[in-house]
Amino acid sequence: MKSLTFSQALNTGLRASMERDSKVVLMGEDIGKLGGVFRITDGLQKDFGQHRVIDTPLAESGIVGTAIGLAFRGYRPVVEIQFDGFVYPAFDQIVSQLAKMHFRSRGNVKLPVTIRIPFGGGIGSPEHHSESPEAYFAHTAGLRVVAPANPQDAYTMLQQAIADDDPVIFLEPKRRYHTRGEVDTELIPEPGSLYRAKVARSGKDLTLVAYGPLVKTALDAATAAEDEGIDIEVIDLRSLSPVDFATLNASVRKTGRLVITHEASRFGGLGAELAASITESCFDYLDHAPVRVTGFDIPYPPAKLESHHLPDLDRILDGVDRAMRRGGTSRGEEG
Amino acid sequence: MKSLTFSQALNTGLRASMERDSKVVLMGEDIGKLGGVFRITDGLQKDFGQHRVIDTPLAESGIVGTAIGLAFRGYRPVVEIQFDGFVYPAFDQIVSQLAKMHFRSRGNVKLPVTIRIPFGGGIGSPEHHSESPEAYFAHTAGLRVVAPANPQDAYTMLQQAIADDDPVIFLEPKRRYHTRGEVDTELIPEPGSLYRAKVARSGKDLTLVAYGPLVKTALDAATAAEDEGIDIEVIDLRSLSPVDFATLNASVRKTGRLVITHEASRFGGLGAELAASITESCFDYLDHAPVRVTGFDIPYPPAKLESHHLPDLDRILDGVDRAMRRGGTSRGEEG
Amino acid sequence: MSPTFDSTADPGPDALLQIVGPDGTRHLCPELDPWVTDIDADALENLYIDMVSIRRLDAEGTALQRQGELGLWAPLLGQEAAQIGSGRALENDDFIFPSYREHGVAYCRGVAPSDLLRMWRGAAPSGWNPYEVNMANQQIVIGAQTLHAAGYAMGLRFDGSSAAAITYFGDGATSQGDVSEAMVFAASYQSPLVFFCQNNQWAISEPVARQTTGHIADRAAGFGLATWRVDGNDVIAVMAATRAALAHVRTGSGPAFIEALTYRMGAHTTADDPTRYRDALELEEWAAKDPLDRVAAHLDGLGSDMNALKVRADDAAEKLAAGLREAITSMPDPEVSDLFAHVYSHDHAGLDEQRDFHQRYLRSFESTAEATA
Amino acid sequence: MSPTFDSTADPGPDALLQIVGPDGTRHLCPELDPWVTDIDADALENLYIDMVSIRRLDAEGTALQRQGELGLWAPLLGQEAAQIGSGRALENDDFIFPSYREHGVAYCRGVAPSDLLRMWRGAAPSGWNPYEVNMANQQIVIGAQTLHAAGYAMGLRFDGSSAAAITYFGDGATSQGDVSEAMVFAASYQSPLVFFCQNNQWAISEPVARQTTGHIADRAAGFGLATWRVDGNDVIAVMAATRAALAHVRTGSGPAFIEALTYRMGAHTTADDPTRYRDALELEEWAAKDPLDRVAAHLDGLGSDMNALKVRADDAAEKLAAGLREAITSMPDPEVSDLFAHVYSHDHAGLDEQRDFHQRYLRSFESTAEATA
Ligand SMILES: Cc1ncc(C[n+]2csc(CCOP(=O)(O)OP(=O)(O)O)c2C)c(N)n1
Ligand SMILES: Cc1ncc(C[n+]2csc(CCOP(=O)(O)OP(=O)(O)O)c2C)c(N)n1
Ligand SMILES: [Mg+2]
Ligand SMILES: [Mg+2]
Repeated sequence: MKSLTFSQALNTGLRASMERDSKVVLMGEDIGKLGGVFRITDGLQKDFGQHRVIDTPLAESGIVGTAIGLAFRGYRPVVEIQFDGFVYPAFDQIVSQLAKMHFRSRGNVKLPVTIRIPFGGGIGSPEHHSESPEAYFAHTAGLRVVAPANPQDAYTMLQQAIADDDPVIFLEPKRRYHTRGEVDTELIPEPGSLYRAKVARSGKDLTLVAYGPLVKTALDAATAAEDEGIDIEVIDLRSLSPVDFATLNASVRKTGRLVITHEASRFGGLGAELAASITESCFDYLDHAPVRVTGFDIPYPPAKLESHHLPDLDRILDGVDRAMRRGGTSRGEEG
Repeated sequence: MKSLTFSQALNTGLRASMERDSKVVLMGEDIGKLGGVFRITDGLQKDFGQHRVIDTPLAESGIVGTAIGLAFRGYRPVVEIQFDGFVYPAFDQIVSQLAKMHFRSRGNVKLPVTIRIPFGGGIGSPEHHSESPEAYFAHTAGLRVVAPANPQDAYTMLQQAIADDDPVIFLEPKRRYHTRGEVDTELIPEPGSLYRAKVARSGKDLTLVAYGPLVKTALDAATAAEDEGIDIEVIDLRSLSPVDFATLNASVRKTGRLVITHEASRFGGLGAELAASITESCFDYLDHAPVRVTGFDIPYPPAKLESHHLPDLDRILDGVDRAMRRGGTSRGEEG
Repeated sequence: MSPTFDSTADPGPDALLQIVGPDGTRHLCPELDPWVTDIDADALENLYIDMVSIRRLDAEGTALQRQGELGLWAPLLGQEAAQIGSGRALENDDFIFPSYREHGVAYCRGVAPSDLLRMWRGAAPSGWNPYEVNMANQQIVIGAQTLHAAGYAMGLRFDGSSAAAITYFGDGATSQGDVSEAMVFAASYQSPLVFFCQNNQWAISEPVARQTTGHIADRAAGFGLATWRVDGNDVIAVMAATRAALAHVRTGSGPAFIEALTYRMGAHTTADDPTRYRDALELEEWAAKDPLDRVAAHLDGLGSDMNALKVRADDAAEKLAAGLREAITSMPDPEVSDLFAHVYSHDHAGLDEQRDFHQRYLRSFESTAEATA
Repeated sequence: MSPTFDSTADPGPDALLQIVGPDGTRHLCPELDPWVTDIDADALENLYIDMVSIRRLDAEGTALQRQGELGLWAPLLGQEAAQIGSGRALENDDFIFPSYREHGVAYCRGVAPSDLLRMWRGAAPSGWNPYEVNMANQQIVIGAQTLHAAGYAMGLRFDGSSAAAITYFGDGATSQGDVSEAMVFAASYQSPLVFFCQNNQWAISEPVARQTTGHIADRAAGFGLATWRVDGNDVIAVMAATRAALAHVRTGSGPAFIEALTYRMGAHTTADDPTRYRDALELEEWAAKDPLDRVAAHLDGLGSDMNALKVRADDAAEKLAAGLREAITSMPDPEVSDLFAHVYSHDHAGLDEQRDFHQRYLRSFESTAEATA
């Protein structure tokens, strides 16, 4: 066990993957000497050389498109997108190429490309630096999408994502980069465990689902709710495509109540899919409609307003109150 | 009243908008002499000239980006994307620029750009010609998204979209282009009606929501269900952002049952949002969880398989049976 | 005072490399001649047979579409020299990233007829196994494949391989950001990649002047690429330029760009009607520059037995066409299960559940059918 | 045998247009001199004051960030001549599409200090009203603004306007597909647009050699643009080139491109640490080419009263800096309601409901507070 920050865990995971498989190459803007703007690739170019840690021209479509070509040639590229808001120029290559090549080639071409995206807000940045684009990718067939929430998962899941033969969008909750945690670098994860959710705290009254940056917030909310006598089960989703509905459904059948939280806009966000699917599977067990506590349907706001946009402990508890039919902010129509 | 095909209605609508406002310009690949690959702009370049109907270089990001610049200068560009699958190279310009400029400029810059996208499948085309990308846009704050389902709406809604000061993604169900219908070209639509859903058929047992290409299929399914004694209310959603939840909720409160159908992939599709939102508003009225009948979570399949992928009358009725608790295909976990 | 946009044609063949002119005359071309010293009459006869064959292949594609056997077809008529000249210049381990119109290049690679037609029939998203023929599947998104080629070529360089990559695309494609970015990446890493632009003068209804005011090859030069601007209807010149470009990139001197001036004699696809946007005169002009006729005229001049050659060529072409027809009649329709196959390379809980659900759904019809039987 | 990628610097200042050298000597420059015959000592003094002012503005930005008043700042240090030379060459009705570093250009436009800082403070997504200053808001997505400029310039042409558009971007931006597409569109419609590339040698930690193997200006020439490659630390040369380019585009001769060679003397932003990736020697070299020093030396040679000038310049700069500080201290924080304002220009049922919901949510705290009070 080592005590590592989230970013150190990623760096260590990258190093382990690169040592294990010489076909693993890293690509991105400023990932070489600089070590990336978040220093996730710190020291790796020095140790593995310029052809394993590849500084690229400033063009995201180019980065993803050439990563596809490298994968075609047998490489296993790990792409860093500098910030979430800069992934969109690569959207076509991700959605029409990366996601579809295996299907197009009838299984002949595998594209084991991992796209690392520091995502989400809370760091006081200007426009385009705090986006939560997960719904776009999760809706895209052919991609897998995961988001670790703690250093151990950062370390383990990143290596699993790199080892996966399918393209994986790997979302890193950037505001948790400095979080420290115990990491077992010897841990050999179970096969398939990359795509399983984890019960981060068990409880019996209500299921609270979060992923990435909000898992910590959700756990804090659960602790706060305890004082009010509400026993919350917190689920760290971990995988956004596929979603581990078996774990979610089991929890909701036990608790009968569901709150989902994410930073991304509510309308058409992942929360909608979770709510809709779980409702379909667990309708007769539900005591209340699933409640979503999310970012608003607005462009990510300026730094001085982001605390209002991001779900926090109070807003999650407000959602919990609604789900428990103990008050909470009334919905317009009824209220 | 005139009898027009869906595509003629669009053409007539474009012409009317161009006559009304000299700032309306059309942009796109092959929209001039050729009149577009679907002939929607047929004859317009001849009548309005090359600076009103602008053939563009082959670059979608360029088309949308320059449309933004033209709008900056006071124009009202109407962009044609040749096929749904070719909108992704423009994704960054749409999501980070078009959608956010009004917010970014604190209301100073309006971008009345309409992006016309022939969307959906059913025409036997190869890859990238049959996509349903609406969820990506509906999830994007700052955009409005609409989809007409019949010639009258094609004619009216297109003019309303062009007249709107916000950017509008205008989705045209390409497999309905040849559908003929009565169009009242004198009709003066109510303000705000662009964003209202329509009860296309009223009924009391179940609410069936569709949009674009599947409205016709939904109406056929309702007719078929009548024989089995099920009285279905069909709602043509028309606007995908904003969604007219007032109309939807009223219907579901009456019927207690909801089936949603779309061609797009199910996971994270618009159906998830409809199901989740309506469940939240109408939980106590629902006799069964909302049911979704959608395309699978796969890349759009080759022509010879598309009939299996696209929701048809039988698959919708299967969903209806499930919602009515009268059978239908069992969900895995229960069955 | 509305501005007009002249769609004047490409500035013309200045500095255009040519070896055999439209009338079959062989010209001296110091820049290219050294690359084709081995192309004697025999070799040229084979190139001729290739060109006749793919012209026949193309006609069969159009015919099969008319007969309803194919959903769509993108004719290569007029571009035979560009495709055979380049295709035959490649080594087996050179890897090709094509667009959708390179049936002739696929033919050079020995792609099976059924694999070639699979996509056009609507039976599969695409055809062959890229690794069996060292050629990626058809690419429909304009320009996207050029970046894959740039990445593959980076890999070749990392591997110290002597192979090269080549990517095909059209004049219209040069406007796409991806194509510019591919040049940036290829130049930045000095990768062994040949960009092969078939400038067939049109992107559906848009003349090349809509995409560029100058020569396409000049644009590539601005990105630091070695460039060749060649008569794309001259099979020897195309072969020479491709060999020269391949040799250039193999030495590690950075990527190369070939602009092959040719003409799309047919429709954009079988769904297109070019009479709506282009002049019959233009077609005639280009017909006079036909890539096959000039080789025939040249071989005739060299004393080849043209009757015998034409018989051989027609035989080869007919055999190819018969193979295509046979491939179509014997091609099984895809299975419903193909919908769910290969979306992922291994299990995906969400999709697996949908697949099972759909199987149960389909079985419910069987049982209904049984019940009512 | 792993290949290495040399990050050798830009090939150097061959064919670089210059009027005043680093030591203040005035050179003959037949290509540019005719464009700046009006720039006498008085005019040059004003340019000097401008440059001193924006250097001060920039220092104040960095200081305010260090003091926690700004969330971030992107220094322009070293790029004063590029921004003042071009900014002062523009007519009022020319429209500017900048990136995020053009504080100097915004200063030329008279953007209010509060509006300039608003975004950097995190108080608003951006600052000013573009129509009041004929300058679009800061653009963060690299290269995206160049397409807006291309579209705006199309509109200028349609309108028969004599105004031009100008867009600013960096050396790194030239790799983005959007920038290439902007050149395609501007050339295709022969639009009155000047592309102004501040090649400051670095894109964060990437040297310009990662983006291109040749001169950036040459790339633009390949797209058919008229190009100028100018010493970007020479304010008169930059002004001359910008005037020449503007004159060119105003005549309807198509778009123009200026590559201004300069250097980012500071960090990429206040969040960056350039010592991790670049050599102190390089910085020294460029310090010797300082844009302000050479004007001072030149004016001194012309007999200007340098002490008086420096006092005037410092006064102006100090006033500007005081204005910035005052703007910060008096800038109100945004209101929660600003979250929902301007997402759309009129009602949107979904968002309106969320706004109302959030208001009710916030009010619930008030009542709780009251209840416990
Ligand atoms: C990104 C994208 N946009 C639009 C299209 C539609 N489209 C198919 S082919 C074509 C023209 C291509 O022209 P060119 O690159 O010259 O190739 P050619 O067809 O002449 O071989 C267009 C616009 C597409 N396939 N992909
Ligand atoms: C599309 C996109 N990708 C990445 C970034 C992150 N980023 C911000 S500035 C920058 C470097 C820009 O370099 P250059 O264009 O030379 O401009 P300079 O900062 O030197 O003025 C990068 C990579 C971005 N803002 N947008
Ligand atoms: Mg073409
Ligand atoms: Mg720079």
